[in-house]
Amino acid sequence: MNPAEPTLTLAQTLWLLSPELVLLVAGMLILGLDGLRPRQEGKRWLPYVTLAGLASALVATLTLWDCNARVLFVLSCDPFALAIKMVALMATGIVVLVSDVYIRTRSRYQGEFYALLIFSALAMCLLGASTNIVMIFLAFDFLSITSYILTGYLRDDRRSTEAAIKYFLYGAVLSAVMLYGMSWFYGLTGSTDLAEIAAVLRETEHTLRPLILPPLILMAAGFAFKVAAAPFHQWAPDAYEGAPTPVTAFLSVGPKIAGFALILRVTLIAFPMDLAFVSLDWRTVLATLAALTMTIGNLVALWQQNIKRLLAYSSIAQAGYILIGVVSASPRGVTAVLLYLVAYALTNLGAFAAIIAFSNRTGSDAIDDYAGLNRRAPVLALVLLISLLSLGGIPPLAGFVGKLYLFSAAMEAGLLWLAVVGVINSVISLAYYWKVIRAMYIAPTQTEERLTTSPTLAVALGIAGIGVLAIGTFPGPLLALLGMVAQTFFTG
Amino acid sequence: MSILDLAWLIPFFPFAAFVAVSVFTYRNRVLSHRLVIGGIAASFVLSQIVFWAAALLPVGGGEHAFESALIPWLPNGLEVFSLGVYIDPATAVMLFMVPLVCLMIFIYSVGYMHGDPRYSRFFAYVSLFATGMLGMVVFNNLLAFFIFWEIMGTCSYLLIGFWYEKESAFRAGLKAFLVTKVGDLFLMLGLALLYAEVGSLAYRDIFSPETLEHLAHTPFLGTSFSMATVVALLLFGGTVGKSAQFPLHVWLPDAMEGPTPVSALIHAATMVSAGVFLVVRAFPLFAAIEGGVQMTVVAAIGAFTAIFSSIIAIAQNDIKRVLAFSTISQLGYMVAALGIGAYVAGAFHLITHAFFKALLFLGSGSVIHGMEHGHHHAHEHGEHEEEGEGAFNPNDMTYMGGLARRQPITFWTLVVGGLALSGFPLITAGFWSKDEILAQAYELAPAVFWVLAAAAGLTAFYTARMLCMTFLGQPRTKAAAHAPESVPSMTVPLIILAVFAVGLGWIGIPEHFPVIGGLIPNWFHHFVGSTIEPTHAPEHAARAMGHAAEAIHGFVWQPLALGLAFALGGLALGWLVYGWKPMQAGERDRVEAAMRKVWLGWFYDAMRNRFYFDEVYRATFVRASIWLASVFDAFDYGQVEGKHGVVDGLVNLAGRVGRGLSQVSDWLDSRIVDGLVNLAGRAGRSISEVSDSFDLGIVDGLVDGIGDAVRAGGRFIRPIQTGRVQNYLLLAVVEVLALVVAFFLM
Amino acid sequence: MMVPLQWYLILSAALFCLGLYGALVRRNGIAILMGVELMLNAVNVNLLAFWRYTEPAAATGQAFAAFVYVVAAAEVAVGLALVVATYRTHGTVVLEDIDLLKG
Amino acid sequence: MTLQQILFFIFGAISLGAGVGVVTARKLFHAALWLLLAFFGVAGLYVLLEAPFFAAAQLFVYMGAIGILIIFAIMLTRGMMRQRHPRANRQWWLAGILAALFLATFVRLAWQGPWTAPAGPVPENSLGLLGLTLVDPGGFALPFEVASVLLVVALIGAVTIVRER
Repeated sequence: MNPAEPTLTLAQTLWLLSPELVLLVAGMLILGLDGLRPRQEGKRWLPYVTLAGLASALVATLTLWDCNARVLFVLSCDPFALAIKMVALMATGIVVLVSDVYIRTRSRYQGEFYALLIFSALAMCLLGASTNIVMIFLAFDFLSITSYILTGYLRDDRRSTEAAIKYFLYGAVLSAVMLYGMSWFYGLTGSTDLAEIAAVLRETEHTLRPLILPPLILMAAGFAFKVAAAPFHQWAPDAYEGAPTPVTAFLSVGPKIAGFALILRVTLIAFPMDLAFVSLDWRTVLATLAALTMTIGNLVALWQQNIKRLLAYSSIAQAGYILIGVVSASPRGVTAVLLYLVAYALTNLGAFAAIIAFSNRTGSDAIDDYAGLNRRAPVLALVLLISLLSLGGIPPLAGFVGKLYLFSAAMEAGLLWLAVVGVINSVISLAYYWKVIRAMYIAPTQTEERLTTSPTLAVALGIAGIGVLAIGTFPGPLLALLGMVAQTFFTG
Repeated sequence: MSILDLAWLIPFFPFAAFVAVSVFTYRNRVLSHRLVIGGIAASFVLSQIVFWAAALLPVGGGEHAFESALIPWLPNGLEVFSLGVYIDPATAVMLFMVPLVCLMIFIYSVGYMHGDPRYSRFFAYVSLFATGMLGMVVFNNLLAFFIFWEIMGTCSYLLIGFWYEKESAFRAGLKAFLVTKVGDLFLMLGLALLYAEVGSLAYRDIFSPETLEHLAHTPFLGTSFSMATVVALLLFGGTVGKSAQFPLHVWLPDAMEGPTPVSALIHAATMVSAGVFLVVRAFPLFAAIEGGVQMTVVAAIGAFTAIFSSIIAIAQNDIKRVLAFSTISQLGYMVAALGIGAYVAGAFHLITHAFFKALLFLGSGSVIHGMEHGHHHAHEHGEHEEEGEGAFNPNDMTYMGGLARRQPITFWTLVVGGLALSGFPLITAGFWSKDEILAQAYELAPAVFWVLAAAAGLTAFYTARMLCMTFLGQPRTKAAAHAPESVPSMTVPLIILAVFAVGLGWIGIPEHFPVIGGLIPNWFHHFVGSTIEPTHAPEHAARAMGHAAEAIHGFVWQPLALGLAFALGGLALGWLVYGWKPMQAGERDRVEAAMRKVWLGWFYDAMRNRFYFDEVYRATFVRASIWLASVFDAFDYGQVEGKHGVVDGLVNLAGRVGRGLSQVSDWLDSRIVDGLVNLAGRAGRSISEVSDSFDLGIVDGLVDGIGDAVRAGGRFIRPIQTGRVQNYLLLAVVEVLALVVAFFLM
Repeated sequence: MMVPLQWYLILSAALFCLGLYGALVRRNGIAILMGVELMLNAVNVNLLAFWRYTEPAAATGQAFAAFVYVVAAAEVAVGLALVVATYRTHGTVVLEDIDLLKG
Repeated sequence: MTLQQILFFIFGAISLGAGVGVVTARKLFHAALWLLLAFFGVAGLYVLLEAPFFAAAQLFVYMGAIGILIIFAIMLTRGMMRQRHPRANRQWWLAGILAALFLATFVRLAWQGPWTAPAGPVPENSLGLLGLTLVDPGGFALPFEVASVLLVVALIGAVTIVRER
């Protein structure tokens, strides 16, 4: 309890919570509407209601833009949190677009699916704004639980249930480990508030330093699990491969956005760099994990034949790049992380939209089956091409600008070796992205049959493709904006 | 608003043509090539206007670089830095050369690519390439430079592998892509470091005296090197890759798998010189520290590349490979010139070389085209060749001979180009540019001078050999006997380029040259020399440049005489060996015969095999990366058959890694040592067998052969990504504990 | 004299490690879940002990523990649902035999 | 040794002993019963810690709800119960070593900690304070709401996955 802060009125509080409240109402509304008409065929309106809910939440977020306040002592309503909310909401919106046909043709329970997506978005919004360990762990497990259910959503599909049970067991154990670490943290510092923890750590650094590290590592393991960073990444390829593809798209983007927001906030608020153990030990370990994550992800991706699995390893590697920015822990590092998150979300969702469009028509995820896609669906192939090249960091696409920023942030922080590892890795990654591109554009094709794309998927493909190109060729305004957002942690 | 404000349209026209062709008109061949040629013609006209405006008007005319800000692009701190046009003399002369050469080569391609099934696609690619080259030249910051540089790289890859049905072409494309990427990697690091340090990549900011001063005095991460040195060396890494300098030269000869116009345009005249242009552009940075190690490195690599590749060129029989090594060697010349501080001379040679090398390539394309037609003609008439017919190679000079009579225009234009390449005195452009480099080298760095002079002699020799083998004597095959002259769309560009190969030198005649010096002002030197204004460069850089300038104010006869002796001597010797009594069919190469007689056969083998660089790279880097990938795969690849726990997995993994390590050391013993031994010529044969057995290649290993490698990996490695979640959890606990231990130890 | 705090902490660590061991070695999915429950109980013992010994006048530790209850209940519900679903599709809940997805 | 300490040992022994039973019992059903006993032991510890609310909650939530859920699940997957499988997989000994190392780490931490004697008595209205904290805007009102949403969502999800078609 902290009575020193200015008290907000109920109306003010509700206003600051409006994005979350809108999502909550939207989720409940969808469940209700879905329940009212149980046997209606198709339920084609569901995705649009979902999108409307997400859009309202986005509008609510936008109206809050200038805020910088604490809400009910556990959340922060600052530009960083709002930016994360926007990215999360937009990413979830694209996931809704790509889910439409896929879920309609494969599951009977559509209402719950979209409601769960909305609740996931809610959990991500909360996670990105939490400033209290209790709130962090609740939002963390909230997001985990919706993710487990979504992964196992095709309950009659062997792969889907298997992916879900593995993801669940790995997640349950890791979250128990994280909680155990948090309980020690509470015991050692006597607080659950990040800012207060920082104050306590500053006062008692010498006595606490040897004690705080094991709990810290337990917590870090939980965070690393959330963003699928090596060496706590092993659940990811299995879960990504088995999950329904739109859910894979969501898993590869959503938890990473929220997870990195969480990692940044905890790192920058609770463990400020002026603490010796943070700037020495903590940074070294994070940097090592970043290098390990990139390298493992990329090298193993070289061997994959299934495109979902390939992208799973690719997204592990991408988490490694993002960690570079976290390690830098500077305004430029935070800007770079935010930029890369936006670029990565658009790029990866574009790639998954293409994969879903392909598998909706052909039922296959094998890279070999992408042969001749250029002839069968030129636009689809083009978006996938742009996405893969952007993931590989080829200019002038979004991924390139993001990488350049990350690497220069690392250099600014004196981590030249990490930047070198990053650059080498991005070259290695071209080899496996290239494998897909070659199949689409060069490999001989068995069939010339045209592939059509549903309207919702086409919209998703368009948004992603244009977004990636736009950010890559004209990143100025976005970067300026994110640069301001990054100041959240560095002023005052 | 100045006309220069419109310079951004120069790369835009080819880009518009690229979009139009690839989206709309790709089914219509004629319309496609008209659009593309129209696009480059428009760029040509506009860039001529810009060039003359820059050369004649006060704005941009040497005194001050012209810069226009177009759009806010990247924030730099809290400000936004703009993408704009940047025109200075170095840009202007590039704008004079690039669109002109592009235009000639596009016109030539209409004839050369006639009948190709992917005709429109070819034109779309070359148009995109022109966008990349021109965009790289006109914009005002290094980030745009890098983006267009990468676009060129991609086009180069696509065009080398244009006939991708041919395995060798496909591989060559990929090799070029990967090898130049190694260079780009350094370049990108350089950019990131520069950006981190300066906070901007705009030329105006990074080459300002204050910034250079700052970079020169900031030590790099506590080492004794300054930031300027490290950034310059990293940028130079990009040059080494793009301009095919030793040791990343291996991709360029293979790049000749592409269609000949592509070789002429990208791999001789324009793209490969982009690396040199990068050094010209960033010259203030290179010169920011007096006697900096970076300049020494540049000069050493350039000079070594120049001599090294001209030695290789002597032993090649493929006409395009001779030219490819010649290109590498000439690029080495330019780089060496820059390295000794003679950046005007380097830029001058860049421009003249572009013209005569494009001419030589196009001429060789005309010869090859003729040989192919002659071959078909001979077949239609049932006149079968004798043995070895299956391996007919239209590029092989030993199959040629006597073409002077069959292809007179090609012959005479090629002679002009060849003389320019050898530096034939007074009348050729190559003479003036090479002479300027030699003259300055003589003053500034005698060691470099002697290396370059020797390289000039070798150049003249292999040029004479090439011309004699191709054109003189009697036809050595039926194909050569029936080769027709090429169509006008091919020969007219040859003639135009030949005019430039002669005339262009006159704009750069040193003022103190005997007799004709001063008749025509040394316009080039005045113009380009003002790119870097002494007042804007740091003091010692200005001094270095002033020193270079002094060198040519007074005339020194020794370098001229020595250069002439080497050039004419090389030509004469070449003619004596190959032209006096032309080669007969089936005769052994005369240099080879001579060298074998004096027990130097092993050295000739090494020359012909390009000193085994490809083999050594394949046996080291490629092999190592495949091995590394398979080791890392151990952490995640699963091939579960029996019921093995992670324990077994770990134990086995240790065994595998150990075995892998021992294999590496074995292989180091057997392959590398063998390789070195072979280089010494003691076991000339075995390495090629070894390399055959290791011929996984970059392609197979990293991209194509994934399947093979997976199988090999599966045999190698026990699974860890087993599919069993409890194994994963166990590893997670291991990792947590490992981190705890690591922390406690720290 | 009261029980020293260390005793509780050590007891909770032991309980946690027992749970962890169970989660790592039991073959049945439900048994693994039981291990996780033991781990969560250990967390709560830790939290309440810390609360009692460092700030009994406040309620932070108690509230934290209450939320752990909620999350544990939610996790068990979802986990058991997934175990049952897996049993339906795979015909087994032995985790070692569920390894369709790997590599 | 005071009564409190004796009680601590009794309840501690119950929970740890039952815990060992949970991870070693051959039959799943027996493991579930051991688990209930372990919960009971922990509830006793809560009484010792003067947190009677949690002792009660332990009995109701864990032993009542979670225990029953687990037993239901065991019955739903009954096919498994009769098979004679080894209890543990092949990595058991390595897992044991790791768990022991883990234990050692945290035991060491517990010994080294700067712990002092209890900070004071638990106030009379401890339960009331907890209740207030959970709904007070200055405490954990928002997490409390989120927790309720979380429970609802988890139940909806669980039902979606297992309900009959």
